[in-house]
Amino acid sequence: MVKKERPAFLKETSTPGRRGYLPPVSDVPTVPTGDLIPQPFIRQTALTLPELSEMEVTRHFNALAQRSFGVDQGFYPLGSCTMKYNPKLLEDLPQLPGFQGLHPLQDEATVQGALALLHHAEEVFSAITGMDAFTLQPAAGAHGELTGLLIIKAALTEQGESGRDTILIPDSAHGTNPASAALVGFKVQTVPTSSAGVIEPETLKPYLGPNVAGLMLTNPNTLGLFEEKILSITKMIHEAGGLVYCDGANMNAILGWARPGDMGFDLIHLNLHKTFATPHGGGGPGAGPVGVKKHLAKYLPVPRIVATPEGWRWNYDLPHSIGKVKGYWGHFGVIIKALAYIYQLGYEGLKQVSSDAVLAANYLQTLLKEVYHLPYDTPCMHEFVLSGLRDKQPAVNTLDLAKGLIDYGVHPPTIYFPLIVPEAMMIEPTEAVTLELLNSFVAIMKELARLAKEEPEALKSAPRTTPVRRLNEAQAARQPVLKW
Amino acid sequence: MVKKERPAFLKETSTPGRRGYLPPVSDVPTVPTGDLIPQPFIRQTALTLPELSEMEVTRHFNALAQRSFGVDQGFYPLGSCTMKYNPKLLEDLPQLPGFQGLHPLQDEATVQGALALLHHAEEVFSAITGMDAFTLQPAAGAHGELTGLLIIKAALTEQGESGRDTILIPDSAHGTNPASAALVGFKVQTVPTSSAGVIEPETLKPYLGPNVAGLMLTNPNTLGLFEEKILSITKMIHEAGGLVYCDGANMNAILGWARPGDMGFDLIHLNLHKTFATPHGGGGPGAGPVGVKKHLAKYLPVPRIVATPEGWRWNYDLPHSIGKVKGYWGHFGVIIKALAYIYQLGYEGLKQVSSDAVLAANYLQTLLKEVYHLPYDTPCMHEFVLSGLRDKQPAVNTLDLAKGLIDYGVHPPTIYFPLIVPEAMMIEPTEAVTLELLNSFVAIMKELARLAKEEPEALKSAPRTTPVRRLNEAQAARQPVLKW
Amino acid sequence: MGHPYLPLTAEERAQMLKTIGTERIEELFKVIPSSIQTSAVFDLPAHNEVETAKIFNRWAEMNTPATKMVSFLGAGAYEHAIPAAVKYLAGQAEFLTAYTPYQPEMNQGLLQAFFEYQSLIADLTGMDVANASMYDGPTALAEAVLLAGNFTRKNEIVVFPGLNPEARQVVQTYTRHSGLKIRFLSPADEPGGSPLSFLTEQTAAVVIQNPDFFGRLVLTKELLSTIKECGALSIVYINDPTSLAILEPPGSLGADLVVGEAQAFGLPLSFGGPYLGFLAAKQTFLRSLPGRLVGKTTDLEGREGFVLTLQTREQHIRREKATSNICSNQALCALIATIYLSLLGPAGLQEVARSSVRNSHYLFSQLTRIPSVKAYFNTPFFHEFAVDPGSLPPDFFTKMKDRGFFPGYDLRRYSPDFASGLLLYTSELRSKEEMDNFCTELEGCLAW
Amino acid sequence: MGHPYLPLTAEERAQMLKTIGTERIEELFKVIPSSIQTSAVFDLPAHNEVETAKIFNRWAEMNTPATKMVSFLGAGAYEHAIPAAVKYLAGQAEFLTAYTPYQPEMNQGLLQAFFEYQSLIADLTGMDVANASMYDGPTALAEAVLLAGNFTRKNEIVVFPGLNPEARQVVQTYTRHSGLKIRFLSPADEPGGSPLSFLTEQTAAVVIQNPDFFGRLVLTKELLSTIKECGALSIVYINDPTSLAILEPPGSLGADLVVGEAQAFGLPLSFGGPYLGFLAAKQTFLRSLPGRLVGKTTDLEGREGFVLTLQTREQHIRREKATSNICSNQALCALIATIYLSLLGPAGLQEVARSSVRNSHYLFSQLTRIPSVKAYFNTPFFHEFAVDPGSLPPDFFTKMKDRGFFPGYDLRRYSPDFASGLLLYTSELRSKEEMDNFCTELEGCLAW
Ligand SMILES: Cc1ncc(COP(=O)(O)O)c(C=O)c1O
Ligand SMILES: Cc1ncc(COP(=O)(O)O)c(C=O)c1O
Repeated sequence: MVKKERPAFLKETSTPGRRGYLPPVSDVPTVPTGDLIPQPFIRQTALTLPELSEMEVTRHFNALAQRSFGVDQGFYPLGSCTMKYNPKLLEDLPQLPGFQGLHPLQDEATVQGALALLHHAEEVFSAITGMDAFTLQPAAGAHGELTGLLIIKAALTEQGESGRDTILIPDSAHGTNPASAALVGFKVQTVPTSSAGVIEPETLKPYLGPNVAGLMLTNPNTLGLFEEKILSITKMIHEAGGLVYCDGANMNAILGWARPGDMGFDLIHLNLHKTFATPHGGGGPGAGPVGVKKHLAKYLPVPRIVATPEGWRWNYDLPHSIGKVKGYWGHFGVIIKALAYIYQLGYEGLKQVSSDAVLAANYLQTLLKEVYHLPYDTPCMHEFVLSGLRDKQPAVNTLDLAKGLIDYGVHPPTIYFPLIVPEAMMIEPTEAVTLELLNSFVAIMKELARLAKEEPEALKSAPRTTPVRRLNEAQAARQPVLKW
Repeated sequence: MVKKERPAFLKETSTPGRRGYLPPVSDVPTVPTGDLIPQPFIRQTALTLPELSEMEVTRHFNALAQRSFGVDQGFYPLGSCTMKYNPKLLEDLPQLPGFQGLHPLQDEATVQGALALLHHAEEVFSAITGMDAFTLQPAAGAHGELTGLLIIKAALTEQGESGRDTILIPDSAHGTNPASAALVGFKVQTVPTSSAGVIEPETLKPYLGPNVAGLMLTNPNTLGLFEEKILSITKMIHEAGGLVYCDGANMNAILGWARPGDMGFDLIHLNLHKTFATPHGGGGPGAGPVGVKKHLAKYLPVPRIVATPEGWRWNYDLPHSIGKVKGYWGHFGVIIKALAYIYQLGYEGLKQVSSDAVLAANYLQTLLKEVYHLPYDTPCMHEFVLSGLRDKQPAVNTLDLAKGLIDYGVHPPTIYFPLIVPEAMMIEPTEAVTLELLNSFVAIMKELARLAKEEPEALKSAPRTTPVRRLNEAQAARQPVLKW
Repeated sequence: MGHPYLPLTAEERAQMLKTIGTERIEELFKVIPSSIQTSAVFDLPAHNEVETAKIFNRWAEMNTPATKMVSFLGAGAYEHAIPAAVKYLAGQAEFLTAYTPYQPEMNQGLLQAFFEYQSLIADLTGMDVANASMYDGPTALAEAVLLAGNFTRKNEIVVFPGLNPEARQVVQTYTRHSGLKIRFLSPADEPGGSPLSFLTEQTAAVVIQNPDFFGRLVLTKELLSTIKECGALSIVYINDPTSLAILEPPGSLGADLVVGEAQAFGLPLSFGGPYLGFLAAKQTFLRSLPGRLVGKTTDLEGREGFVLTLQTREQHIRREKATSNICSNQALCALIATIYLSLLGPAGLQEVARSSVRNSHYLFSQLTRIPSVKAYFNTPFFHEFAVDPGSLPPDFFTKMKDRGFFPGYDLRRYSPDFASGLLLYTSELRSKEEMDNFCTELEGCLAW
Repeated sequence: MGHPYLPLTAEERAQMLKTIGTERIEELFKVIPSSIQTSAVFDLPAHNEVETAKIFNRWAEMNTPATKMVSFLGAGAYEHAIPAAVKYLAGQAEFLTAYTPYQPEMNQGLLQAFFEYQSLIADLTGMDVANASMYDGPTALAEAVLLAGNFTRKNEIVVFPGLNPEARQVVQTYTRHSGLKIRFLSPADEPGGSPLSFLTEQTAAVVIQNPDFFGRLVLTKELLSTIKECGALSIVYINDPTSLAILEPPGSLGADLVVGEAQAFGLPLSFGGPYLGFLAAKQTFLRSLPGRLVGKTTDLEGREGFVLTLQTREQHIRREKATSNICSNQALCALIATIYLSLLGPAGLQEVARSSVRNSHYLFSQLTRIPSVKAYFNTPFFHEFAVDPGSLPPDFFTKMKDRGFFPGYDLRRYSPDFASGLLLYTSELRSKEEMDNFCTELEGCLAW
């Protein structure tokens, strides 16, 4: 009974005088606000918030929820995003009054449990990634990249190597990598992926020079392939005087199997909202802690948690630090969830997570390559990228196939990324699958292939089961309407 | 994207070896269970519970939720059920560890807060209803009736009036009234409603005799009409030697306006899940506290909360009590919610609740009687009963109209009750409405009337927007399939 | 000022009154005699959300919850681990704020959940059919007893020793005016011979709790056959159905009716309610059952769907001839139990039962090593047992509480026969360390 | 043994390996050099749900939350009453477990919520457009500063005194390699004349926090006009946007960019995160904005709908030429703010602001009655103010904590300029009684 028309805007159902909440009211002797705040500061412009009862607000956001789709609703093989199941216990823990009620600037003596937890999280992330020290400050993966690049910059500058102004980035990399590099003032040089889908040391060599600050590498990369020559690559960069950054967004493939710290990476960010099951929240908040090898630890953002005889303390006295990248200490609530997830699985469980994620991806790849074009035909890690139908159908493109999936209640994979694969469909099942689910996905994908051939119109006109049909994105960009 | 097919049964997706939860495991020295429990007791029959991961369980119950409809989803004018908005704060409170973690048999010294709360709830219910004492034990309205009737029986027996074996019940009463009376071993005599929709003293008179134990009366009654002659009626019953029980299911009409205790009623039950906004939970749990006048207090179920110098205590030493009607002390969690609701409104707010509920009902009645037949055409209280279309359409009955409503996203009213109104539609908007909502309901109802005349097939074939179409109830009863 | 729970504004009210053709709201209430209106005033201030939450928090903080203690208190209400997912799945607004699914097309989700609940209960108990819930264990038993009386048209009920006292009291209350004579056997009746000797021709049914209130295992195939041979129905009462994970289900042993309390299936202790009564039966009793039943059927296009069925048994159709008066039931609690069972699965539920059993037997062995502590019964038990600790110091419970323990149920509350008995329960939540500490503290306390 | 988060069973795994044509899972990992695999082991046991919850509960109980104290700590993170409904509405699985709505047809609900969020923020700040969120206030400000630099192609930023130190530090970090020179004025610069004297031709933008870190009201139309006349952009930073309920919005005063921290809109303190950065701007800056934007459009049947739009600004399309690198943002926090604002409405938000103001002014008047306590500034303030309590006893904060108070922010942490300053915040949650008691205790504490 999801209605087709969009729910009325809050503003449209607003009625003067209606109340949704009665906040506590000051009980000090009454003084008109105008006596406390001088007139020039007082609002003259009308305050146009909606006026609704609690019931109306509830129904509004319930109606919006019914028009949304999360992992709890069904299969969500959105490549590169690791849309795994978000365990419910994780929601309980940050809501404990002893966590949720902490002001970030409380005396350290009153937050010893929180500091112990955070410090422990740093240690656990270090163990998982093979790094030596972690900052929990970054708010998301891209923010971790920024932090990491600032560290690279700081380290090089201190070494008198500030002339190194170029970051090498494979053409398969996520857009955040070059964007982050640019934000830190680096030049970006793109390194082409080999026909095998990875970076070849031979290809890399010509790019190395005195201008090279470092390499950002996603491993496994966004094609879902492990950089087999990783040891040579990191060695080459180091020998060339650069540092190697690991975009750890794809850690879900290698937990317990391989640690970036053991591959020669100098630093890494984790996406807690991907690898460690914290919910994506419709686009965030995530968290992007950054781990570094010992030699870079002194550049980590201030403050750092240190043990003292009086207990855990914030240490700001770090002259080499890049400074703060975010207010306070990071996404505390998200970090709690990630740590609770890790605690429940342990080393063995985490390794099984990656085993299953890789197994599921290979299973799908094996069955789907029968009908879809697999440009890099080799066992994959936790995801793989198809390049449209094997048997190309001129009328139908990847967008149509994606929209077709929607009508079967499946969230489409990431499409048109990585950019180097034409008509890309990037499929990441994660470990949170059953065989039945995978088989039903394969059946749907094959049915779409059949439709593409026999009834292309059915796909061109998909989706049909959603409250809206295909939306005019061009119009949205041409005449932007960004508020009611 | 709600699929048409029913979600697979838990059992159907079960896969051997899958786990949804790992309970704590005993860490005492291992002994095989067979050594602790003798063989004859040990399960031989296979244990056939479903085996699912947490994700699958989550998706299953999310899918079921998407195929359900509550007050939070839209208008739910189900007459006699008071489907008002359930404020969200109410959900928080029973989950406080200091409430949720209490074992019912803890020492009284360790539950002083709970006892204080419960005792206070008794006082508040007394104040609202004009009664002198309350028991919180009954689990629901019908259970309150049972309790009340047991009290009547006990009181009459003690007075040597055990020959009084008949309870008078109006023909408009809810089915629980006669059923409860029968459960206590009373005979039921049905009193007809007058053409004005109420009980006339004159009509009642012939029923009064030495066999009469009492009268159960719903006020306002299930036609939504206040028993105007209530003072005469209760007086007559008393004079005839009987007691008068108030079915308080319709208290939402008269909060702060009238108290059954002031009308001559001897006892009453409240439906906390109706009047006091505790959620209906898909059919329960509710709560049906029973209030009595002083002269009946000694018959209330054991135990009663009493103040002692050492604090609140359970008193079991009540020789006149009818005994226990339920394990422990009633639906503690529900009582907390009801009390929190009452606390937020206070006397003035509760009175406004009833004012608005009555106003909304009269507004709808005024507009709907233009097209629907209103058998009792007089201002109503919180609800009113229509008797099908004014302009009767042979092809279309009340069931069709109800199913038609579903396609407009509105929960149908109660239909075919009360039994004395042919083609009854019992409409109770409650106070939780906006004018816009009421107007849109009127517009839909009028549209249905139009359809009934011009396109009856559209109604006969409703609903069409639901995951299933009209269901074969006869088949369900003829060949009952009650398990998978 | 507007109130969050009262959406109508003053202007809307005025407009509505106008449409109705009335000036003032009072006119709509004028049917209520003015003497009644005048006295309807009471004193109750309004509180905002923050104030309300504060007041209730204060009440909550005045209590010492068993869940924060090392508690051995069971005696009918059983703390077990509750998966975190339960709250989120059962708390969804579509479930929480719906009522009984009278309009099946709109509420297939709820109906399917109840159908699955019925199926799970029937499977677990080994019975043909289960209803969609009763108020709680005690009322479920009371209704089963009434059913047995009505069905057999006999007028005696024999209740074996060891019935939960809450259930006993409720059965007493419910049957007082039913014409049924209830013979409650006490543990004292036992040594005199088999409780079966109390059966007569007029015995409609025999009620047996298993494990019984003292944790004892008493239900066997032989017992049920003998009852059947005597011409009586058997009603088995189960107070913690996690036991069914490792005990042979009453259905397989031949029980006619199986009822009980399913609070243990994911419901918090919550000071005794809301809990969940269940009722399962052989097919024979189908049309005599109290309460809701959900059935599977098809829609007019042949699609599978669910409806409330066999409603002609119920009060809203049959009124005084109904099988029961129950209307609102424990729907959400049944949903919670369904979610709990889906998450636990067979392995999980078996682990819960086994851990509880292992813990209780460990505790029993450790406690009975204390010289003054004696076992009350020499019978196999499940996760609860009774001991006689000799004599208890007057402030025993307070002392133990101050040390962090709720040392079980004081059997003197059950009956004066027990001069100093303790009934101790262990769930899967207890650890060896907790139990060892408890024994040490208890021994210390007893040596007063 | 299976794990609740790992649905695949051993049999399914075997079957899948077979389909893939592999014997052992290790083969799928053989591309990973074996030296790497060998060293990948680390030590971490698994815990079940109950154990995990216990461990985290223990950590939680080691803290003393501000929300359980009478706290006057603000300084950038502001406790306000949070309506109970927020958690239930924002916590719905469809919102919580979705990602960025790349597939708009499937996620119209989320997109509409973000569209409503953008609208509410734009309306409140008086700006033309707002984006769908930033990580937090400090990063939002840093991005606004970078935007101003890029947009104007000038290389100086002047930051008025009284910027939140967290924001100051983040701006410093973000701009270090940007070529921008940031001139942070300190309160000490003020007496020397107007901060405007620091503007030059090369000034890209002026950053003004209002109310500033010390609670002071500093933003006027005149100030913003002067800045405009100097050819610089104005960036207004707001740390508690409940203030906008009663303060003239920066947009109406002429601001170019309005950014800030919206934690106060329904987000718990949560030890500093996740919070919610907001960014609103004049239309001119539309195509230079960082972050997601949701736009309204129509579907192929003409129905209204929502999409992510103007994505050519973003990193996934423009890579190193993007306006920012932000990808995952604070979607759920923006949803919470939207729900908060819908529930509060204009009257509610005004009450929050007014009560906070009244409380802070009352506290100020009571505190400054204490002889040793002096006001630091003689400026109008909002809900926070700085006082010099004379000198503080060494264990002042501990002593006050033991009495149940968090006595505000120790300004010595802000700058050594403050030998003994306290910054005190009052929300609508403080009562007269609490404040009176606080003043008494404080006076007692100071008289050491
Ligand atoms: C490979 C890769 N790197 C980086 C990111 C950026 O992470 P975030 O969205 O948390 O900023 C993503 C996110 O999709 C990604 O897939
Ligand atoms: C008038 C009336 N009386 C009694 C009841 C029975 O209440 P409950 O369902 O709580 O047992 C109802 C419930 O619908 C009712 O409407």
